[in-house]
Amino acid sequence: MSIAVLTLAALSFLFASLLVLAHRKLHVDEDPRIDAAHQMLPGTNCGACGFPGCLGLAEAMVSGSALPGKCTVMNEDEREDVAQFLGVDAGAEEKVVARLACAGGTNVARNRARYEGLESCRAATLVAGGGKACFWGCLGLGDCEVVCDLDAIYMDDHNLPVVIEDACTACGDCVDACPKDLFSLHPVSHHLWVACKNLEKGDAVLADCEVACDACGKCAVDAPAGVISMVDNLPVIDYSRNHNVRKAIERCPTGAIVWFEKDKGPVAGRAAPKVIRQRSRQSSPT
Amino acid sequence: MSGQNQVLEIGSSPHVTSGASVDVIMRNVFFALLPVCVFAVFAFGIAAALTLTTATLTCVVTEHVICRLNRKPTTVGDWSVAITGLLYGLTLPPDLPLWMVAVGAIFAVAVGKALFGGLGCNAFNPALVGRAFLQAAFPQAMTHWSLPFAADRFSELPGSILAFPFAEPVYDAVTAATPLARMKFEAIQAENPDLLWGLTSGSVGETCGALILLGGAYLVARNMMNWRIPVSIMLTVSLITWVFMQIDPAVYPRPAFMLFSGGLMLGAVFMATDMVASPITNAGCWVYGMLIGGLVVVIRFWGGMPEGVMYAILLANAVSPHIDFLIQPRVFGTGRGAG
Amino acid sequence: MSDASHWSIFLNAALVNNFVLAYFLGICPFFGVSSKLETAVRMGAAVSFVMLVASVCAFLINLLLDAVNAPYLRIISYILVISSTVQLVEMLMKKISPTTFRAMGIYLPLITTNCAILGLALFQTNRGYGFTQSVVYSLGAGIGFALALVLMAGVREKLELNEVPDLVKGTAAALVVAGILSMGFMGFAGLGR
Amino acid sequence: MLGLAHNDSFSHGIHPPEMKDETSHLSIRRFPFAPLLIVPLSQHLGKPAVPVVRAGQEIVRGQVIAEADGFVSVNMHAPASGIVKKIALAPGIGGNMLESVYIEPYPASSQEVQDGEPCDLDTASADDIIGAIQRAGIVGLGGAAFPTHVKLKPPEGKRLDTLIINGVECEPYLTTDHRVMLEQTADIFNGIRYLLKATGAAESLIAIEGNKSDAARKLHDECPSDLPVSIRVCPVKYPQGAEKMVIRSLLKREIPSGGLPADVGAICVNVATTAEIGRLLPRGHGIQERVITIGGPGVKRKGNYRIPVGTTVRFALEEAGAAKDISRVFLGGPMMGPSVSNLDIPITKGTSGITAFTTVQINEATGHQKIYPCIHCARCVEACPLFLNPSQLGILAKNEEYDRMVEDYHLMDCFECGACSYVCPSHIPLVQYFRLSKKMIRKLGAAQ
Amino acid sequence: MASKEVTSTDEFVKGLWRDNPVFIQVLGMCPALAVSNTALNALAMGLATTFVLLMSGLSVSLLRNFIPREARIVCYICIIATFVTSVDYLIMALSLELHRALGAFIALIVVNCLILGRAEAFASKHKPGRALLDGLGMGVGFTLALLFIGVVREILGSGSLFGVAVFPDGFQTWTVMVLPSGGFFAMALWLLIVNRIKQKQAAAAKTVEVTS
Amino acid sequence: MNVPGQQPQTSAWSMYRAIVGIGAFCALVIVVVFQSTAARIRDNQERFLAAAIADVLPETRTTVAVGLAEDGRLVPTTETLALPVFLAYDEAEQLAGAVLTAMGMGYQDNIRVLYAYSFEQNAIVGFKILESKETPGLGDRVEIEPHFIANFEALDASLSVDGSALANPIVTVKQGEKTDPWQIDGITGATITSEALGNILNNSASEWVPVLERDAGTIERGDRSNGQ
Ligand SMILES: Cc1cc2nc3c(=O)[nH]c(=O)nc-3n(C[C@H](O)[C@H](O)[C@H](O)COP(=O)(O)O)c2cc1C
Ligand SMILES: Cc1cc2nc3c(=O)[nH]c(=O)nc-3n(C[C@H](O)[C@H](O)[C@H](O)COP(=O)(O)O)c2cc1C
Ligand SMILES: Cc1cc2nc3c(=O)[nH]c(=O)nc-3n(C[C@H](O)[C@H](O)[C@H](O)COP(=O)(O)O)c2cc1C
Ligand SMILES: Cc1cc2nc3c(=O)[nH]c(=O)nc-3n(C[C@H](O)[C@H](O)[C@H](O)CO)c2cc1C
Ligand code: SF4
Ligand code: SF4
Ligand code: SF4
Ligand code: SF4
Ligand code: FES
Repeated sequence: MSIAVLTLAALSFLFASLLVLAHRKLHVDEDPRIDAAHQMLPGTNCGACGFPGCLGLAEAMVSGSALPGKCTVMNEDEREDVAQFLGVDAGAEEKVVARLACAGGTNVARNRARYEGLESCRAATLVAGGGKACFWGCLGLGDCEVVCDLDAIYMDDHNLPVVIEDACTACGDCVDACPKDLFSLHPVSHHLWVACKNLEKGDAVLADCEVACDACGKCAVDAPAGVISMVDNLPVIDYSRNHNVRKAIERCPTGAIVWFEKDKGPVAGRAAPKVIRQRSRQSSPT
Repeated sequence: MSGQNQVLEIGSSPHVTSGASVDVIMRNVFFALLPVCVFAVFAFGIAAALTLTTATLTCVVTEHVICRLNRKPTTVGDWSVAITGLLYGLTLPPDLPLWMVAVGAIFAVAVGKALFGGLGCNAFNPALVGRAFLQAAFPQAMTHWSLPFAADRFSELPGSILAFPFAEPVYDAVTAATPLARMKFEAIQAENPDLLWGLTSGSVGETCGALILLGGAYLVARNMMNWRIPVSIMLTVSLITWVFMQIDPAVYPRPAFMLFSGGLMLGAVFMATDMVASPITNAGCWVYGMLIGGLVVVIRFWGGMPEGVMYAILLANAVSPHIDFLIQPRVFGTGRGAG
Repeated sequence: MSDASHWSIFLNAALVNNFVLAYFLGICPFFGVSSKLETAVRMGAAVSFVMLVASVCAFLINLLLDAVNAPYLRIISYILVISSTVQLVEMLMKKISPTTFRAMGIYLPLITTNCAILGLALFQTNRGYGFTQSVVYSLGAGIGFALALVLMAGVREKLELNEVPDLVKGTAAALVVAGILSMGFMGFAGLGR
Repeated sequence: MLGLAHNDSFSHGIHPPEMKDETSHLSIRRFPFAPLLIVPLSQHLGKPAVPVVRAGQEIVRGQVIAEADGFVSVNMHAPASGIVKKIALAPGIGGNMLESVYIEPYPASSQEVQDGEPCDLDTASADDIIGAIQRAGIVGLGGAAFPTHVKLKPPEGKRLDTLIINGVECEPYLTTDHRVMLEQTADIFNGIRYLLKATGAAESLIAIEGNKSDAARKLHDECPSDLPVSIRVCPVKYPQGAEKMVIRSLLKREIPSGGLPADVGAICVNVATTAEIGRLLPRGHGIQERVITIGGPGVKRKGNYRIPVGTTVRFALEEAGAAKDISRVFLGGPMMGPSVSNLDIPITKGTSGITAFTTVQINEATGHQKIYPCIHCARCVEACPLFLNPSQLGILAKNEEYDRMVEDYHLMDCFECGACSYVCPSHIPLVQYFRLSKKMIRKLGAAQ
Repeated sequence: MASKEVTSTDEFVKGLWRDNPVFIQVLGMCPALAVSNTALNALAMGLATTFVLLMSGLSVSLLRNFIPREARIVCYICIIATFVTSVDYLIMALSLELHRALGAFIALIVVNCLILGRAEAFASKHKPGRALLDGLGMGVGFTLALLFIGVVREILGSGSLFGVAVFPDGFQTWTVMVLPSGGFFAMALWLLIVNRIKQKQAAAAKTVEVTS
Repeated sequence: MNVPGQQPQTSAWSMYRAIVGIGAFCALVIVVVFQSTAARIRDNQERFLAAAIADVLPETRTTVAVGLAEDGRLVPTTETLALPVFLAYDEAEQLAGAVLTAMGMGYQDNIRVLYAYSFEQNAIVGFKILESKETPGLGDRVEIEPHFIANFEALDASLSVDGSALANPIVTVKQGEKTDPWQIDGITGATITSEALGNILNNSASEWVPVLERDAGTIERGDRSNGQ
């Protein structure tokens, strides 16, 4: 019995010596945060995170290429701790959301041709622009909706995307996704908004889309000087000035310039035509 | 004014296609299998007819139900599941209880196909997954063979085939040994003509090499099958067998015996060629065929079981992603001949 | 006392009684590391190597334990030896060849706590293999493990691109593939007798 | 074919129905002037031309209305005598709006072409010829519309030894090159002289597919004896006409992946381009019209027409008697031609044909279009002339694995010939996937 | 550090479902698959593992300030190995039959990732009481999971449950279920069910969020 | 836990203390457990063995473990051999037979069997599988299939005239084809396992039966040192 205890003691002594020696002689400097993060991980080395062991994940987290959520073993709190240690924190700034520069749903905008192929705006754009009469307008195939991981975008009854402002984190995925570049990120305080990108002017525009900007310039006139200027047949709002001028939307004959109201979404001015809600213009080209 | 009142249609080029379609291909494979099925019924009687019908119907129904459960349109119409069912049925012993046939069929489609995502996504040949499951689940029943051309085959059913669901089958007295089992355990080789014309016992559809080859030839002629795979398998098997036969003809059989015994013909022609689970390049197909051929010989000669085609194909299925990765077409303008 | 031939020991360990697919050893890393082919290959190599080292160590330690007649210390000594050796190898590798460490070393800690290694050591003792037999056995086991891992990774990479139903994605799909692979490996039964 | 060198071909490729019989025997006819011509300032790859006319200005046919802006850019000439209505946006083939010159031709005008400064073959230097080609507004008429003069200047350190004249015309339905070879034989040889001189190439090969043996015979018979030209007849196979395939077939040389014909010492020019060079340069004219095939089952008066650049598709179809219910219209052949969403787009220098189908006809041509998952049948792999793996590329595209498509599977080499989509029994829109993927890759690349 | 306001029941319950070692964390798979061919084996293995989990958790937690960081893995493994060896002998003393059935896997509890994982992740950072609770929860969760798998495999594979026949005579056993592949399939089956429940739960949570 | 980010340098002493201390302590625990369970385990094992022996040779009352001496003679032994062999004595303290352990490769893995040899009948008279991984439902039918078990009522293992080898090697034949008493009637569907058992028995019997027949009588009853 004592032999057994002695044997194991001797063995452990041997290995302890080796380990001590190894730590002294073979120590290699690395980012101490990796080690610290590694320590905070469960150390199960199960590999479920897709990295070869906890150390792998720790390195990836420190280098920023992975998040603690990858680890299936830790619980929420532990993940939270790791995240805190790694110091990924967002400051409190004004909420920014994605805004859509098109109002041409199927109820108001005409389709010139019927597109057949992959159900994707990006794919459709490559086929003669996608078939929408207005070259700049939303194709309504919902790439933005698909790409938004937070489900902050849904397609309305007229195949126009709607942003749920509370859910939007301004990640910018939809901005990248839209082949027509219709999305951009704006602080919620930007109430005044031009929901059109059509560069043409005059009545011809209205044949393609009832809510397009026909470049009449009334909004630019009604707003204080310099806030709105007409560039390439479109009003351009200078958000560096005081743009809180609801008046600018009132005389717009098409409702292309709108006022974003909390919980109501875009509101068109009085002069804008009441948009017919039910009829779809999709299959009735003029 | 022309074209004015018509909404134009736009689409990506090319605007014309060859007209080939998956369902047409699948339907043709199904038809190519029919002669084999007819022969099976001829050789094994109503038992074979019942086995094949049960297998095919269960597969089709399973697929339909799974599509329904997933709230997707049914994919039964593409005929692929019918092939799975028919081929699966053709690999079963003719007196297997029908309830086992159904269990294996459900497994084949549910686990072998639907679970991976349905048509085109299965990493393994679904029909063989079903058979392998049965082989592992009910090994006795799966190694029990009835005689072909029994006198009463059109009038009487073997008792086992109607075994109560989940009950052990009770076998009639007469049993047969497959040519391979006789080879392995008694060192008796069947005659070539018997093998070619299907006069031996074995699985429902594996016995008649000639009709299988006919079906394969039809598909090859219609460009619906890659002939390189069966040819590669057969060449490999023949070559290795021939070499060993030279070494010791008392122990190792003739190449022709190897080719036409067991499931090799059916496997090589119809199952290894399942394009979903086989490599995509021609070179890859040669390698894949050699792998299957090699494994078949190894298992048959030195393994514990008399037959190894099923295992060889399943294992090769697992290797085929690697073959695809390692053997890629040489892209135009790279490597030799470029620049 | 085992008189099994080297060839049959090897085949048995690699194919017939594959550590992962027949003995269920090292399943956790098998599922964890088999989603990417590249990782799988490296992990397979690392496991094979550690198995070899562990087998030799275990053989020697067993001699010692037999000498002091303390077979009940087998488990604890094996695991002590294996984990220390692996840790040493890891540190040595880090020092001597950081590139090799990058490629392989990071898998080493994962392997320390892998049942396959300890299983190998215990099995070789139970079967009474001699030194060369142990080495052959460890090689077979390592190669078998790597083979299973690589096959699995290939299939999983393919599945990754398919429309595998959400319900099945991930471990469930991997389990089914492992089950089918395991059925496939049943074909090797009886080899090398 | 006595006396004609028969050539073997590249591997893979497909055999779509040729559909050329209905127009190949019809000689080229002049097309009337439309009441309004729209000349986009950007009709080719490279920078758009800069307009030199104003709205309301009177112009004469052949007059330069926009000038090249830089080296990769060419002049634009007035397609008709008339008046400039406006310079404004007009729809283009991509559905996009392009800056264009709207011209109202004078109905009564004789439409004489204004002569420019001729380029004399004997006295001009290579650079003179290249300059003259740029001034004549010549771009590739084979489809890509790449400014020809740019191709003629090989990159530093490369030498051109062979000039290949591409008379293959492998696209179904199109017969313009065929007719040009039959009717402008002399122009072609004249053009070859210019091109040989401009490039310094020693010899010239004319590639023709076997289904145009009359053209091959005519070229062979009429070839001037002093010209180092030989005619090569290639087997009929799509896409024989693609540059890489022609060069592979004729010279057994493979243009390296990502490389240019110049990398293998060759240059490839379409026959119609060559004919235009031979026709225009001696007179100092510029391109203001081109030969196109108007065909397809949706058109009644199919034919080969010499049509003014700027004619709208709508006018062209009306004149050619299109069916009332045409539904799919594309510019060029069915394999590569882009379909149009708007009949009011103008024909440009790059347009080689207009093909129109009715709904019923297009459904017949495309078969049942139900899309199945890829079943790995390998037909696409067997079809792709560039030995790509469209099956895997398609799967990767679906998963948006763009990096792997480029790095492991050479996506960028794909020239979108459509062979893979054509044969795919699963009807997977492979080419569309690849176009999309390339675009996304460029976008990602640009973002970085 | 972590669980600030975690109640002790929570510490225990999390192992049963939310962090179930087998179905959610996918740990300790080897014994879960290898020794679950009958319900009895599964139960025995589960209990043995629970015992080791408890004891090692307790020891590690008690010794956590004594063990330097660099030597921790070696020390933990030693501690675990000790308890495993003890269990091994205890079972042998209890019943050789059982020991035969559990086979080499008793010894392999040492390297069951679950035990080392809990030692590292939990016991080494918490007080003994908590560590015990955690170990108990994980152990029970593990045992339950094993039992689930074992029940399916035994019923189909041997036609019995805890050795008692559940089918009338003449039942055709499904050999595959006691074979390795059957282990994978049975586990996959449960995982599918678990996934389904999780999906349902997630969907329910979402609708609650939206409506509230 | 320790504060992340800073690496406290551990002293060698504390490492030694922890590792050696824990190692020694663990060894102590194990030894204690081992000691305290040893008796019961031995007891268990003996009962197990006794039960197994009683199974294959029911007359047995006492046994003597035997082994081969250096000179090839059969001698009593106290060592635990990997494949132990016992001489079995009945109530009347008469040599009732020998019980042998044998091992060999089966369909899946090694099969370990215990079998009894009767000096009276010159035959193998009992048989029990100690350890096997054969497929349930196939290979494991060798334990339950009546016709297979019937083989071991008296499986001839008589020696050749000179006593150096078996007169007829033990072989497995196909089910229903047994003609001679030294043949084993195999099981269809488990041919491989049946054949493997034939081989195992043949190898073991060829090795041991000549020795047993020669020397078994020489073992003194007093040699029953380890009294079982
Ligand atoms: C053994 C066999 C041979 C057949 N041979 C042909 C054949 O040579 N040509 C053919 O068109 N159909 C043949 N068929 C029937 C076709 O499979 C069937 O007509 C086909 O599915 C129709 O589809 P398709 O016209 O699109 O090819 C054969 C069927 C079988 C069972
Ligand atoms: C798939 C494909 C097919 C083509 N087919 C033809 C063809 O039939 N005839 C032709 O002149 N050019 C064809 N081209 C264009 C040629 O590659 C090449 O650009 C052209 O011959 C160069 O002459 P150009 O610049 O004068 O047009 C094809 C290109 C591609 C990508
Ligand atoms: C899953 C499976 C398990 C098997 N297990 C055994 C086994 O334990 N013992 C055996 O002798 N054969 C086993 N076999 C082999 C076959 O049953 C083999 O065909 C049979 O032993 C020989 O056939 P026969 O006895 O009918 O001539 C197994 C086969 C399979 C597919
Ligand atoms: C030549 C050929 C062979 C086939 N072989 C099989 C087969 O062995 N098993 C099977 O389930 N399906 C087979 N199929 C059908 C189809 O590929 C199968 O249903 C898919 O594997 C399901 O995704 C085959 C199809 C063809 C064209
Ligand atoms: S906004 Fe852009 S991405 Fe979204 S549906 Fe419209 S076109 Fe598509
Ligand atoms: S994709 Fe991002 S930016 Fe766009 S709506 Fe969704 S959360 Fe907002
Ligand atoms: S489109 Fe691209 S991938 Fe397809 S066949 Fe042509 S070159 Fe190959
Ligand atoms: S042709 Fe279509 S179905 Fe066939 S491999 Fe290519 S992409 Fe897949
Ligand atoms: S228990 Fe995790 S690897 Fe074995």
